Amino acid sequence: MLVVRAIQADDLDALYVMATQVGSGMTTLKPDMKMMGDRLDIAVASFAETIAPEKRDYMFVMEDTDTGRLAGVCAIKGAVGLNEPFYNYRIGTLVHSSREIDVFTRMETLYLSNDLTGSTELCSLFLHPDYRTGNNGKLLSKSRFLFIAQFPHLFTEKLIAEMRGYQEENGRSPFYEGLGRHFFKMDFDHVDALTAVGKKSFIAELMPRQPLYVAYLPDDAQEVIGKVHTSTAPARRLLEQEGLYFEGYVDIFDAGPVLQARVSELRAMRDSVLAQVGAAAVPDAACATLPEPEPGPEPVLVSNTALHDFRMILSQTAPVNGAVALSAAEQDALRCADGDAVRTLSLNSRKYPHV
Amino acid sequence: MLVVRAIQADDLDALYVMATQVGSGMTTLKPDMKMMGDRLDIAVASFAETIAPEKRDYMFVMEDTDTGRLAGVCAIKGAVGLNEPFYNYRIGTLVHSSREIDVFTRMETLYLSNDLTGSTELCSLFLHPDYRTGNNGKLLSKSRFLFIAQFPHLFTEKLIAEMRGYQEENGRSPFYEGLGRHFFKMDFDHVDALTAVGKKSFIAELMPRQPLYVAYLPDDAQEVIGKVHTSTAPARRLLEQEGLYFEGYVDIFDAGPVLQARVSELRAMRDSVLAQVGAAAVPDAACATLPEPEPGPEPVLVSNTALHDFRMILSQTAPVNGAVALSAAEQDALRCADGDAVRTLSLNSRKYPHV
Amino acid sequence: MYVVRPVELADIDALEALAAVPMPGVHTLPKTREKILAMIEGSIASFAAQVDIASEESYLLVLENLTDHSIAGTAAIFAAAGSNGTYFSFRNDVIQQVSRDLNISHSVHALTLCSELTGYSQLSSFYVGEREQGSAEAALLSRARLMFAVLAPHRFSDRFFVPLAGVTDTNSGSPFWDALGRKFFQMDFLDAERVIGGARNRTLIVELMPHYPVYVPLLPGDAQAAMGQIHPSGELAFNLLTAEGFEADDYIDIFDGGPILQAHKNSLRTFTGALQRRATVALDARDRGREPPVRYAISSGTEHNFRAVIADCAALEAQVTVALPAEVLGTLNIADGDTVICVRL
Amino acid sequence: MYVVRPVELADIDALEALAAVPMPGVHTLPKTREKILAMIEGSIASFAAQVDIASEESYLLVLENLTDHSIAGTAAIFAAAGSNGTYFSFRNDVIQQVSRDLNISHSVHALTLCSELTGYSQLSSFYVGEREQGSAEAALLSRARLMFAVLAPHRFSDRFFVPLAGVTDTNSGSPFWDALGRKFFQMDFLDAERVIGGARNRTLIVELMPHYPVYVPLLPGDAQAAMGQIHPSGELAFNLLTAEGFEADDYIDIFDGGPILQAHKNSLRTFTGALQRRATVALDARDRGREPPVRYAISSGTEHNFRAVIADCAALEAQVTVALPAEVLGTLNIADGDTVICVRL
Repeated sequence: MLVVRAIQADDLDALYVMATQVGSGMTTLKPDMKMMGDRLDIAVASFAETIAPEKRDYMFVMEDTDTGRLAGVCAIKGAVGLNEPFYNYRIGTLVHSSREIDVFTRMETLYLSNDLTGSTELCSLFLHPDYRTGNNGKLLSKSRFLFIAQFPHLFTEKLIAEMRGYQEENGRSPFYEGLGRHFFKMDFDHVDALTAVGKKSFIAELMPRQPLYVAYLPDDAQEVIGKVHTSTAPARRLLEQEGLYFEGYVDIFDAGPVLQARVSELRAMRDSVLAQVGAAAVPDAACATLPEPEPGPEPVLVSNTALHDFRMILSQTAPVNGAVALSAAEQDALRCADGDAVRTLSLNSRKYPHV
Repeated sequence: MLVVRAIQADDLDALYVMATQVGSGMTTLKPDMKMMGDRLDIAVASFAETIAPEKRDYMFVMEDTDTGRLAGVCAIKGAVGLNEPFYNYRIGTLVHSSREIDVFTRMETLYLSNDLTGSTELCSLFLHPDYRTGNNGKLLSKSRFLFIAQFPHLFTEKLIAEMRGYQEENGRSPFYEGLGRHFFKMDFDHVDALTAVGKKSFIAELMPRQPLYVAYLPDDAQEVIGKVHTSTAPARRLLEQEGLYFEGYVDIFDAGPVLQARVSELRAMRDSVLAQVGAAAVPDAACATLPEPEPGPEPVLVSNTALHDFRMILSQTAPVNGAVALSAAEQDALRCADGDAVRTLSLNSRKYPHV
Repeated sequence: MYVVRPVELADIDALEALAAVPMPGVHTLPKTREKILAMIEGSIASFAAQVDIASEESYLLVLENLTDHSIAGTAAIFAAAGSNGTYFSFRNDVIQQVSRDLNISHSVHALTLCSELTGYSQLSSFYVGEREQGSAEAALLSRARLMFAVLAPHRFSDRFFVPLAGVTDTNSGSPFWDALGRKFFQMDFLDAERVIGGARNRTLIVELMPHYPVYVPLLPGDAQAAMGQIHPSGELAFNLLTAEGFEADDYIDIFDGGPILQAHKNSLRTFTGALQRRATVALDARDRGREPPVRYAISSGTEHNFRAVIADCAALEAQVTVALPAEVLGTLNIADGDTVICVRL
Repeated sequence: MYVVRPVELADIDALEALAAVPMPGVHTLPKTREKILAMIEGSIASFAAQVDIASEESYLLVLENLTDHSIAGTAAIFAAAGSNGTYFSFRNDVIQQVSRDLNISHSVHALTLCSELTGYSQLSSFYVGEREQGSAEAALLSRARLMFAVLAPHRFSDRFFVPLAGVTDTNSGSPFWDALGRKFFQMDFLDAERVIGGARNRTLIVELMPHYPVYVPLLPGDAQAAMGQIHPSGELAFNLLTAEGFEADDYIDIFDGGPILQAHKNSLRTFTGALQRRATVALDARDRGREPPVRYAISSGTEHNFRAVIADCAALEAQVTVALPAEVLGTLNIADGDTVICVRL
């Protein structure tokens, strides 16, 4: 069985093994024992609540309980941009209009901003290629929403996720070539690497400060603003299903979109429910099901409610009238027992049933 | 009974009478026969769908059917800023940080923007003092959400409402005195009057173009950014209950907040349901009610589904299993009959029942 | 012999003929007889006016060939640019970019819409006929405007500028306009110039032109290349003005990117080198042959009788008088003993 | 008699004593012996260097009283400001605001962080003792820097600037800083100057100072009043420099709002009025009594032997030589027939 759980101090070696298998696309999980160890320390302290909420970095690993192997990792950063400025371009609108000669021009503009400073960030998602089947990707990505729904008080109201921006097949970023290169005078990969290791003061030093009209950029750069890398499109869809939206913030280098949500408006906040482990108390089959009965079994995310040892699985057992009949193996994976509270959320979102 | 309905061409005289009773606070409903007639023409054409969606201005009146008297008015503008630039300040964040000397300064900034260009606007709400009792205010304000839920395709995804900004009891606007006056060199009332009559080119000519740090403003100006006029606080709460949020846009003169929502995220979109006029088909009292039975009768907004003759009332009859048993008088007010579809929405929002 | 003198009503036919010669750019003579007449009348009124502070006056000088009394050129000076509003231009800023961490250092140019030239005195409408191109008379005509300013400084600003027409392509399009103004005006270069009437002080500029600096590296190559480039027809003026002490590079035109030359009067040779001397009648034109003669622009020294000519005479630095042939005094409309302004050409 | 000459190692004690005199602002002498020594060595190396293009050279001149060989003042000039980075200042822009609809017209000042003074030559560290305040020797000391630039133009930029200390309140606070820099640096004026070491070219300025123009009307009254105001101790320097041709108003210091005077060399009296003459020994100091004598600053004419003194002599405009007492030639370390640079004081 696959369990997504809070990372533990002794996961370091297994994490390192997995990081060596990550390609170059993931800048936040480099196979560097020192960096990983530091980050793991913060994660452990986060679940133990021994550091301030805005400094926390909740890391989750997906473990294959049959083999003990780590299959994936993901994280939630308590707040971004409080140590180093967190830059984005915000897309705005300026209208240039003259009634005298009847001209009305609506222009898109890019503003260099630190508006997202302090937001909670979804990040560092990685699933080992061996496990890229079925619902595993969804399970891993969405585990974070169940965690947030269980502990909303730990997070700021604003949630964000940065998406990798569009690149051509040869790795060329049309947005970077059309804008950043003129100011940084170096290759995109170099810039990318600098920011990955936290060297960001050059952004303040070199980035143009004044608002830019998008129309000044070459066409191919204009076209990719807010567009994700082909390989990132599925991840974007998953997040959008959970209630994240593109609200006009993009990466300053590759113009990849930042998805955003209010925590209180997340599907997980609206639709997840607490249930008691055990058989349903009122087995009234006629009307005890959810308003719209599903045709087949609907997979359900189920988590325990413990912060320091948060664990989550995917179950085929839906809650019925506030109770969920988990199997012994499932209870074991969640480290819970009959009568304990668990949080459940259907894996897939449904459209409003009432319209 | 009070009915909120699409305005009709022959409402002009009654509307004028009501406008003469409006105080100075409402700039969009001046007792000017020419201006009102022009606006009414557009409203009638809007409901008749004879002009393009972005030019429409759906006006609704609240009629006391007992006397035929108009008790209030409200409107939805299809899109703002397409004839004249629509200006706001957007509040942003800039971080100034130097690792070298360990300084981290987070500053709020004001950007002059036309970002909300093209948004659908809720506006022109006025309820005659004689009718300011009970749920009348809610009925009038919220009627627009039911209209939008019934005809979402007529609107852009972004919905906004401008709120009157904070003023001291003597009418002084601390924000205007701290900012605008330096550039406009005239009294707030004068500026307000100019914008009301559509003279807005002076904004482009005189307003400072560059982003401003909020910290430059006097304290009393800083404090009122995004704060509503005392008399507007109840209206703000009503809109927030329906899913509008303050997202950092304020008026350029008085810094009153603009509330915003995605149409698809409105409570009315999520929670309103279609029902058939008539008695409930399956009167199974044991489990046919909504999941959480209400202690008392919950007032329900009910509208017909006709665009050109949209009508809405407040009823005490909740829909049961897709049917709503409206009284003859209610059916009459809505101009519908048994078997017709109506849209219903509980007057008051409820918190998520599942958490 | 040529004289530079204020325009007169009788010059209208000659000016109309000159205006018919195709010239690029917008800082040239008006094209219709009606507008030319207005310009002449404005100039006559300006010369006649009692001026306390530079305002809407515009002075138009003509170069007259005294042999046949033909008009060989025109040159104007406006007392205060944008006097009905604001004179807009792009300031060419240089932003130094230095990153210590990355050991990078370079500079980026940015164009900022600015109104700094408002109130400067503006030189304009410089034109000389084919025959006088490159001649000393062309230099006299250009400089005579500044000599008048030396004579009547209260009529002008302490700073002067001259916009010169920018480059256009074969279809009279402007690569600079296409990269910038077109995006906001949504029309062709010539249409825009027509709509705005060649003015640079209109409200619609504030309404339509970009409010934030334009980073030059983001402009297409041909637009960058056009920045500060003069139309070939402006080369004579450009050379005369830079020799005079005007500087390019700081400002360019908001429409076509043509250069705007500007200077404080203290940097202009006419101001720093102007000598006020008493004119005397030269008894014998040959008796000063001991030193090689120097070519001077000489203008009459009162503001209500302004005329300028070229004369060769001995270096004047150490003299208190300037000896001129009687004919020159006649052309200048002055008498023996009157004051003149002299500047080495 | 006084002489202005390059600083020498032997001057260190005298300079240390001068540096102990409390002076406001940051453009003064360093305070520690170690730093003073570095400055002296830097100056000696700069004078000795073969320079093709202005770079990190800094030249320090001293005013020596030849009676007792005491040091009465110092004055420095840096070849290129911000040469290790960017020299930041606030440019004082004027924005013309015109609304045709409302018939409103006024101007708004805005301060823009800019790096335009980078690469200008910077005058600095001007100080004279109590006794020489307001004397011709003070003027000589200030001007000698520019005379050296006349002599060795390749060592300097074509443009020069001088930051002068701004006003502080009774607690050594700066009202301008409190309204602006403090909001970003979150510290007191003196702490900030200490942290940054008086420099204006550090990366942390880009990181911390505002990137958008500061509209002056939004600043509190005392901060507005402090803009461009000099600390009382800077009045002498200010008067000397404006008489020289420097202009205030365009730039102010980013920390205390003090004025930054600047000029193109063509606008400076030392450059426009410098005369190169051959020095001769005056046989009889009284034989030129026919004309009233003129007071000149006279410097030796080679860049590796720079010295300057004051001397009275007949007007030199029409002369090719300047007759000086043998004692003056000795002080300038030159011989009969050598070239000198002369500027009216």
